[in-house]
Amino acid sequence: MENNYILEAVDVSFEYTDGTKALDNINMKICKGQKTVILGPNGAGKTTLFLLFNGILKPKSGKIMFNNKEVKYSRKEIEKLRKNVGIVFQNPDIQIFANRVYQEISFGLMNLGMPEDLVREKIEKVLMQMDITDIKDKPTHFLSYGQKKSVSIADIIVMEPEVIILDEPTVYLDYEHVSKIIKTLDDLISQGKTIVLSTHDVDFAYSWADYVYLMKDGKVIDEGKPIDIFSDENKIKKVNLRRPMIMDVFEILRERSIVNCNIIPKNVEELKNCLK
Amino acid sequence: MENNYILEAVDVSFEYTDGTKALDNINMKICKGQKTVILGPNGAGKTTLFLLFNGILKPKSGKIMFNNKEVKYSRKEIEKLRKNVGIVFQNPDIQIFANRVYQEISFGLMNLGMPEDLVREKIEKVLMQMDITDIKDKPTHFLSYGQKKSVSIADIIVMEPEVIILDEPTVYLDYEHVSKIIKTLDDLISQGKTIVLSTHDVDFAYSWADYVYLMKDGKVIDEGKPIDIFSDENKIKKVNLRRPMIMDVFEILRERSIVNCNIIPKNVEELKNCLK
Amino acid sequence: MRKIELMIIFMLFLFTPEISYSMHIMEGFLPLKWCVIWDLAALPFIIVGAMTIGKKLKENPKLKMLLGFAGAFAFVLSALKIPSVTGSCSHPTGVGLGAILFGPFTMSILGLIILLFQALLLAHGGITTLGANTFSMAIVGPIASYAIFKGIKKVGGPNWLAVFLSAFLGDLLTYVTTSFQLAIAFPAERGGFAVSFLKFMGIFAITQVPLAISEGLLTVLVINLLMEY
Amino acid sequence: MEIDSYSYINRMSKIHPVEKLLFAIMTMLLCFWFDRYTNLLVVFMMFIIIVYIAKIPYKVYIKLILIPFSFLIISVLTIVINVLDDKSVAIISIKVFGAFIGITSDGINTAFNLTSRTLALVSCLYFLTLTTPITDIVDVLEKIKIPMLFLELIQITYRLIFVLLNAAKEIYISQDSRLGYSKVKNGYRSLGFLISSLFVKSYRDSQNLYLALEARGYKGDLKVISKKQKINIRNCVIIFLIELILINLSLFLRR
Repeated sequence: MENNYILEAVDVSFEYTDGTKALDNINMKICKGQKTVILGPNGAGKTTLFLLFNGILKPKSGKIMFNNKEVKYSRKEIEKLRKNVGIVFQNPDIQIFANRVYQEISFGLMNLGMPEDLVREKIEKVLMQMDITDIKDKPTHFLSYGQKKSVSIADIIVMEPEVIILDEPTVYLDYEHVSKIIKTLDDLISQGKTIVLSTHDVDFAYSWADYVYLMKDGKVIDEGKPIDIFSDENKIKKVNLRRPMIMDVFEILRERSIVNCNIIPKNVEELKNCLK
Repeated sequence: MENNYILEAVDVSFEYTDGTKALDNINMKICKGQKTVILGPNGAGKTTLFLLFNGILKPKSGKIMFNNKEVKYSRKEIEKLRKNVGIVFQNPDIQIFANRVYQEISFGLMNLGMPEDLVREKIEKVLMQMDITDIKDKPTHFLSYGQKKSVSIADIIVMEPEVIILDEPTVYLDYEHVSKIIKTLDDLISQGKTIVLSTHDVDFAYSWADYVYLMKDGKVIDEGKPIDIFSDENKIKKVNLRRPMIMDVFEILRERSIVNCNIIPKNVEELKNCLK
Repeated sequence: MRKIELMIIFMLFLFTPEISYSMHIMEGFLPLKWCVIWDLAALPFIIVGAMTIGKKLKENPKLKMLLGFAGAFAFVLSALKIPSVTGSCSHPTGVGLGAILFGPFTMSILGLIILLFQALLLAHGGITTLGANTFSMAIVGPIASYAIFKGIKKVGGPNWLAVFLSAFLGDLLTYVTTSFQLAIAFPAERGGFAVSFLKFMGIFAITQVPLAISEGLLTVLVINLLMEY
Repeated sequence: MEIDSYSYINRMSKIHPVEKLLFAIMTMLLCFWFDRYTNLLVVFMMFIIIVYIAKIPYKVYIKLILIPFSFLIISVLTIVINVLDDKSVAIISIKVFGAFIGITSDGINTAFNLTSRTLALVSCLYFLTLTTPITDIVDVLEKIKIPMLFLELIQITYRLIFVLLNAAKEIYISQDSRLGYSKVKNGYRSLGFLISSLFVKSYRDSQNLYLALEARGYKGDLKVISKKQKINIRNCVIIFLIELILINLSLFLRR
């Protein structure tokens, strides 16, 4: 039976060589073309899971499926997986290693052995897309944090992966950069790409995600549509999260019968339309 | 004339030896016992300002005042300033240098030449206060990021400074750690300490601060009570910030005349009390 | 039958894991007498190194942190794996790179600290052989590397060649010193020191020359990237 | 870095470092003098202490003890395999280009002595490193008046090794996820990037660390409070007894 899952973790467990159990029987299905958000405290195993999705780590038990096929960890398959599942890591300060922006973005394509002309073309395109053409010849260590973040995202999308995974993409950024990044992500979705991201920002997760996973201590605690997940206060308390503010507001308004919606609004705009 | 300012920057300019102008005629007055929040994009000069407040850097022009007296940069005065103005740096990995938590926290006190018994006593107290007694003998390289952050804060408050400056204290942390840190800060305020911190989180700044400074490109763009600052959309757009969500909500409720407050609420709780 | 045995022994040389660490003389291998002799031989260089650092520290107090980072950097470097020409993996020694970046006398102290940590944390080298290893890896290697680098620059040689030869020959001279140390402690039953020295040199020629080439190439790459800054 | 992790969590980590250092160093020095059988006994004794008292998993210990084996095998063989004048003295020999290459019974003897001594000393070193955290060793070095500069460098280096190791790991993973190590040629380029950026980051971080220390009143000495611990006399007596037994055994075996 064909389905719409592009990436799956089936009964995946993983532990590091020092014996720390990082993931404990994880099941996760990432729908093609959707926005999946993973929430959970530090140390919940999110980053480990991402490394498994990209083939950097191999599950101790269970399997990773890409496009409904089990990943077999041959050299060729791993290469294919890494080309198709890109990870933007959390801290661009550490992740960026080349001296020049251009050099940095070309890294993945050069590793694929692409001819230089094509590499140039693709880089120009991604620079436009991310609106960072002005910094392409700059030394990376002169960039602001926000610019570095943009470069680290360009690093990945230039390789045109099917799935783009982002580890805490909005942290430590000012509002302007956050909105720019969210716009980029929305563009990618409209191009048919799949996005998985982890965040601590419940307000953002609630308003943006199509589907949410809650993780803690290497386990999936819960999953579902954002409204269902965040409606249940017990569940989100378990992973040390709070409710999105908009839900809190909605609730007090509903108590007073000021709003007349059946569906909880996702953002202030939707809330406005709910008012009687 | 006596006033209530514990720390002031008067017409302070600063440039680094390589010629980068970091601060341009800054004026800032930090009220004793208050919670001052500095908002602004990366590279606005916040960190440079903090280093000036602590006497690590010396202004190129202008002066730093501590307790209404101009800092004279004699050896003794600098020592006094550093004892009384503590900085918690953003990245705990670059602040923690010792190999065990207990030793790490002792560093500042040992520099003050305090007798060992007293040092031990003070460390025990701060360990309790920060709720990290269980990790006191742990090697620092085994700590999680959140634990390192707690240790880096303990490093400073153990010295019992009058003013505690924190550079982006909540970044990269999950909700549980953030609430713990905010609780610690509130405790310090109730003990009469003064707190200055920088952050990107407008919702937090709005709900928590007594006074807000907006900085950009080494200048103070604006200052005032949070309500006044965040009410003016033009001002906060200038520093790439958005309005706090609670203000957005309040505005649409006010348009419909659902609320009857004169003062904009700081959080959902206050909003509730505003409803007619 | 015998030929097969010899083949097996030869194969062992080529395929033993972690082979690049094999130039660290392991704990307990040298007789006590030679441990002490090499400790004493290394001591004057360490003292000169400490005095050099002490003098620099007075001028620039920030140097202490920088040296800490430099030591940690060199340690981490030696824990990385280079894909070797022969297909197996090896670890860079950082002798050439360190000498070019920090100077030979600073490297004697840094080298000593790195060797201490390698012995304590990674079980490469040892405590009783610390003096001998310091002498070959933190004294002879860096001084040779530095002299070669400066020498080639002085006669107007291209930078890449100076860097390559400095790292390559620095590595090789380290192995030669180690061979010397082993040979003089264990002279051959027939032919004494000279034969033993040739035997050890032969072994190192097989195992270490490809690694020295790899490291030479890598060092050129790194120095080129650093010059862009 | 398994050794480092175990040094903090093993069952003997709380024992006073002076006792462990005393035991390790005394035994090490004696191993140079012991006969081969006593040395093998030391190997066995250390195995028992490390695995059954300190509770280091035996699989971990065996894996660790195999690390220096490549050096041991290569060097011992290099020493004992010689060109021989005639075949008669050899136990094993082969003819290569008209000369005999082989091992004599003296050679076997040397190999046995050398191997047993080396393994005994390595066991002692492992005992020390697996049971004693570096921080404790530094505390002891401080008490015996090793120059402060050297100790401070050891302490900062030790702390920063973990900071940089983490950074190196993160860069490596980020490169690997972009196929940076899929071919040997890619590998060289990636490693060049990794090392150069690690160097630049190290430099920058060292400047920032200095600022952070200065902000806490750093005046040139990295003073921290030392750990309070008492030496256990009973343990010291046991250590001396063990050494005495070993010495007597070796004397007996020599007769």
